[in-house]
Amino acid sequence: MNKEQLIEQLNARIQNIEITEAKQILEISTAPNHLFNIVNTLKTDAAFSFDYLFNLMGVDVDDKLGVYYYFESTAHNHQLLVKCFGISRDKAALPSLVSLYPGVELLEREVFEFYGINFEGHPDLRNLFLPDDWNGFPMRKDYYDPINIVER
Amino acid sequence: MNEKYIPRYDMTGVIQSIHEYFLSVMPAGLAYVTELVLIGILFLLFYAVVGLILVLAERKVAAFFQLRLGPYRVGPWGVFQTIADFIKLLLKEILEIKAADKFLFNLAPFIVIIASFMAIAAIPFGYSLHAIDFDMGLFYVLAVTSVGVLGVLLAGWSSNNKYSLIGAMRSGAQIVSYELSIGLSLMTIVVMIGSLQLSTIVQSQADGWWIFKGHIPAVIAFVIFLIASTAETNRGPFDLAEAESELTAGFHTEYSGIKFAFFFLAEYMNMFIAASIAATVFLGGWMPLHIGNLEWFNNIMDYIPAFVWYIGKTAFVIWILMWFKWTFPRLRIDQLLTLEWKYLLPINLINLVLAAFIVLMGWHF
Amino acid sequence: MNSITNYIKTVGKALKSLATGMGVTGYYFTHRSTAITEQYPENRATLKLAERFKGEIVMPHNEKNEHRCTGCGICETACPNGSIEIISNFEVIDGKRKKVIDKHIYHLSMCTLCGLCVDACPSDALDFGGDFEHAAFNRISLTKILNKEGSKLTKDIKE
Amino acid sequence: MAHHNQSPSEMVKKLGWLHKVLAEESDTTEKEMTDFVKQQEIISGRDPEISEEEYFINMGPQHPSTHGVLRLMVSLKGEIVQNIKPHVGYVHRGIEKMTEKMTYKQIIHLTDRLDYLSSTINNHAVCLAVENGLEVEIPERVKYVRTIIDELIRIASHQLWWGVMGMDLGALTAYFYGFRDREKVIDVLEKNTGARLLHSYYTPGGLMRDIHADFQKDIKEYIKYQRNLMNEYDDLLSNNVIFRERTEGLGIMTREEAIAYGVTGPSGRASNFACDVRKQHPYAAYDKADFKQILYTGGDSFHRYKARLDEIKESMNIIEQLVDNIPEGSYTAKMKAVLKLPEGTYFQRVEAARGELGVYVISKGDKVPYRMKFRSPNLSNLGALDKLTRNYKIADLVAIMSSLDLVIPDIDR
Repeated sequence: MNKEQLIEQLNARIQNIEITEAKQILEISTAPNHLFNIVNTLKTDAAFSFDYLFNLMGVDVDDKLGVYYYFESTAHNHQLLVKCFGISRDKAALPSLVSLYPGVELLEREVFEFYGINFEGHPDLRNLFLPDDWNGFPMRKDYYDPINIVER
Repeated sequence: MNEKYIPRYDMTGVIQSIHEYFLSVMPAGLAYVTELVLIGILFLLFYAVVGLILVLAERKVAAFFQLRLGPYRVGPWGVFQTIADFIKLLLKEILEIKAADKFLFNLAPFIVIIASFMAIAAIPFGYSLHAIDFDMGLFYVLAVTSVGVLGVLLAGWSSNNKYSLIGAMRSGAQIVSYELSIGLSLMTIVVMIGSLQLSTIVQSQADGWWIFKGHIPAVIAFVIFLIASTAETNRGPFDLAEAESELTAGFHTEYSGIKFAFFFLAEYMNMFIAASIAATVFLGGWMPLHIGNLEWFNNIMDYIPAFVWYIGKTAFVIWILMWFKWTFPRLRIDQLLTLEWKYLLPINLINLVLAAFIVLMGWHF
Repeated sequence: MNSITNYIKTVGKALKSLATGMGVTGYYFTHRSTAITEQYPENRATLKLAERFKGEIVMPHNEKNEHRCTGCGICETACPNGSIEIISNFEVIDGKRKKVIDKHIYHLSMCTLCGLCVDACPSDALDFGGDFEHAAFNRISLTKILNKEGSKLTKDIKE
Repeated sequence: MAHHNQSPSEMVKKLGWLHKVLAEESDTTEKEMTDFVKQQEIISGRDPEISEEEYFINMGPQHPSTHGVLRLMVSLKGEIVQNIKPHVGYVHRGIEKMTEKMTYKQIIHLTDRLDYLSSTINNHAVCLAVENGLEVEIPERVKYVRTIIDELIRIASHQLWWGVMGMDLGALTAYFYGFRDREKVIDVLEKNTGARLLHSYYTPGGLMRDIHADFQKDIKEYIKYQRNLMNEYDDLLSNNVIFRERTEGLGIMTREEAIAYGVTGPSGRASNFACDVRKQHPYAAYDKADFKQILYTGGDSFHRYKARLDEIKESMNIIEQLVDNIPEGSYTAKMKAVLKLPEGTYFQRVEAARGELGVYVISKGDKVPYRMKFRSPNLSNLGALDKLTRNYKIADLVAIMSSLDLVIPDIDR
């Protein structure tokens, strides 16, 4: 399936998304409340069958916290980037995808501790790398730590 | 059986004259006590020397299998390495575990080492060169060596460490099952000899070692004995009790200093005892190698003292045990038990029947 | 009957595989020339280092005690870890005011030997040295001054 | 689990046992003793709610088989593993945060320290991501050399793994044989790049310096040497009955599970998950070489082992095809002194020795990335460990973990 067909299929089968075409990969963005259903469709619908989530990455772009999900279909060999930004910066929350992709358990924990994005429905959401009593979310752009970060 | 074979270097006269000397200078009771103490000290020395040599040998042999040189810095070819190690272990702090059962924790290394120490008593190093010649010597050695596992179990339990406990439990299960194989494989030869006395067992091999004249059952029994004694001494590939990559150090995780050295030494002494039994029962003990009627060859062989023959054979078996350890991966506990109960034990039983049949038909020499 | 032959076959196969393994180790046991141990501090004389070996950063000086560093500071900015500091003076040479390095300070303790300074240097003043024995008793001795005492900038560098 | 909300420092304050231990040795009363044991249980993650038969042990952070500072909280019943909770982060260096302050050239040397056993492959990923963004055409020569060096590193990495796998299963001798052969690859690389482990040999646009004059000759000699030794590996481990028993049919992962957990690399391919990036999304000169993707359907520890061993052979095939055809030309493309990626998101996936490594860059047009993310193959593989080892024995846990070949600095980043 090539990019044009994928866009066609996405338009036909999924609502509430915004499709942008980037240089390397097709990108769609959506709101947190639609995310779970959209990903569920992307995974289960035979037209897409995005069964392999090859990367999950927390971002802090334009003062918004969000997650980029990179999907690949092992059947059709096409890829898709789903961008999803939380509503507010203080209480950023996204649905957890652990029930669809069990492998994201650790990855979501990583995003949780570094960006403070709460994944609703995650079975064991706690810090992965950092100590339990760490204050703040280090990968956020407004994180400031004069002791541990040496500016040059 | 043939009449007694007396080797060229007969130690009986020397021992007899020492005994007479003691009787002449002191009362009989005191003389016996003095002799016992002397023998005890002699064995302690022997124990220490063999321990040190074996540790060095293990390191060198391991290195040779692993494309290395082994210890090379302390003394020429690193021969004093183990002495340096021993001094280090002596100087090390003996750690006290707060949550440990102190009495048992301290007792365990002694049980292990005493068990191995007791076993040496019955081992015939040469013609009439043994501390005590029980008429059930083989049985005694088997019984005493299996006391050692009690120390291992105590060590694991009293350390209050989960790794140690798992190691000890493994060791318990392992030794309980492998006792069977050791006993039965030795029984195969005992059936042919008709005696459990170690000196008789050696004497019965004057005209040929049991591994040669025992036909196939003896060879099978020898292989099974090697496997089972590796397991009995907790050595690789059966070193589950201390399985380094799983349990860090297993039952002796919490031991340090000289107490650890006791475990360490006992492991090597157990290996020495297992190898001596193998040498005594299968390889003719201190008997020189004789080939049929080849007079000149037999004469040359007779020139080598019995003690050297004995040590040489033991060393050979120890080397094979080391070869096992430095080649094979470790088994898992259930595979270990499968090996014993599904393979070694049935083969052993059939082998024993076979041996009995051979004896019945009088096919053995 | 079939299960008995299978049983014997299993035992035979297992013994054979074990014997093969012992054959491999046995071969190396008897062939001592295959030993790969290197007796390190003793073999210093015969130790052969690769010519490109990245041991530390050095500043080559020629026989007239001249180096090639103009003190431009490109290496300082190229370094990701801040392990290079340049202290430079201005001197008047041939009536012109020129930048001359006073000290080219190199913190070996912070260096990751990525080679970006060597790569970035426009006048090839820096190079990799082969020394790899950097153990020291205090951290100060890991801070080195690369330009030698009284050294000068060589003439053949075009400004 | 309730105790996870408790911070360690809080716990220590509450019971104060640490102060007692550190203070002068007092006579231990029975109460203190039980407090101490209880405290131990809380720290080791024991839940008072669970049954008496179940207990926890901590494997790591210092444990011989975790190969680094990985800590596994293993819940056991007897010797049977109930579940595993991995604890990581002991060597977390914040590389992703550090990249936000570094230029693209400077980032390269950090990537060496991710999965240090496949360091040049990590370098490669960043270089390709940057080259993608800049849309520069890099010379063919660079592509060839990069491919060859990546494969050499892959062989070195797999050889280390082979030895370590033997060591984990108790065959210490295998460890030395693996290292003996790894040394030869490392020598070839050292002659060319100047480093033995952390190469930093690639730079965006090309290589740090041209290949050594003996490069091709050394490689051919090495491959000739190594080919003879593959049988030895089989004799010592692969065909050994104990090794087979310890690995065959254990830790089985189906293809669906491998995809769902994102288990890539040889571990994933042993489950018939065609995830070889070299084949699926060719980069560098991999489209010039004829090689096959190693796929097994077994999905157990033994097939993961087999897949890696076969990969060594396949890597040698790739190298052999390319080494004589390295085209002449420049060893680097014409690059600006300051690299500025145009605004946008870029990514590059490469096949590292342990699986798919991804580099994801969000650029705002600066000389430093706005956000850089490394998709660590080991983190995803670690995620599957709990699933794979349930209801196996603790010895199998070691074997399965070894067959996944985890490198902890890559997980922690």
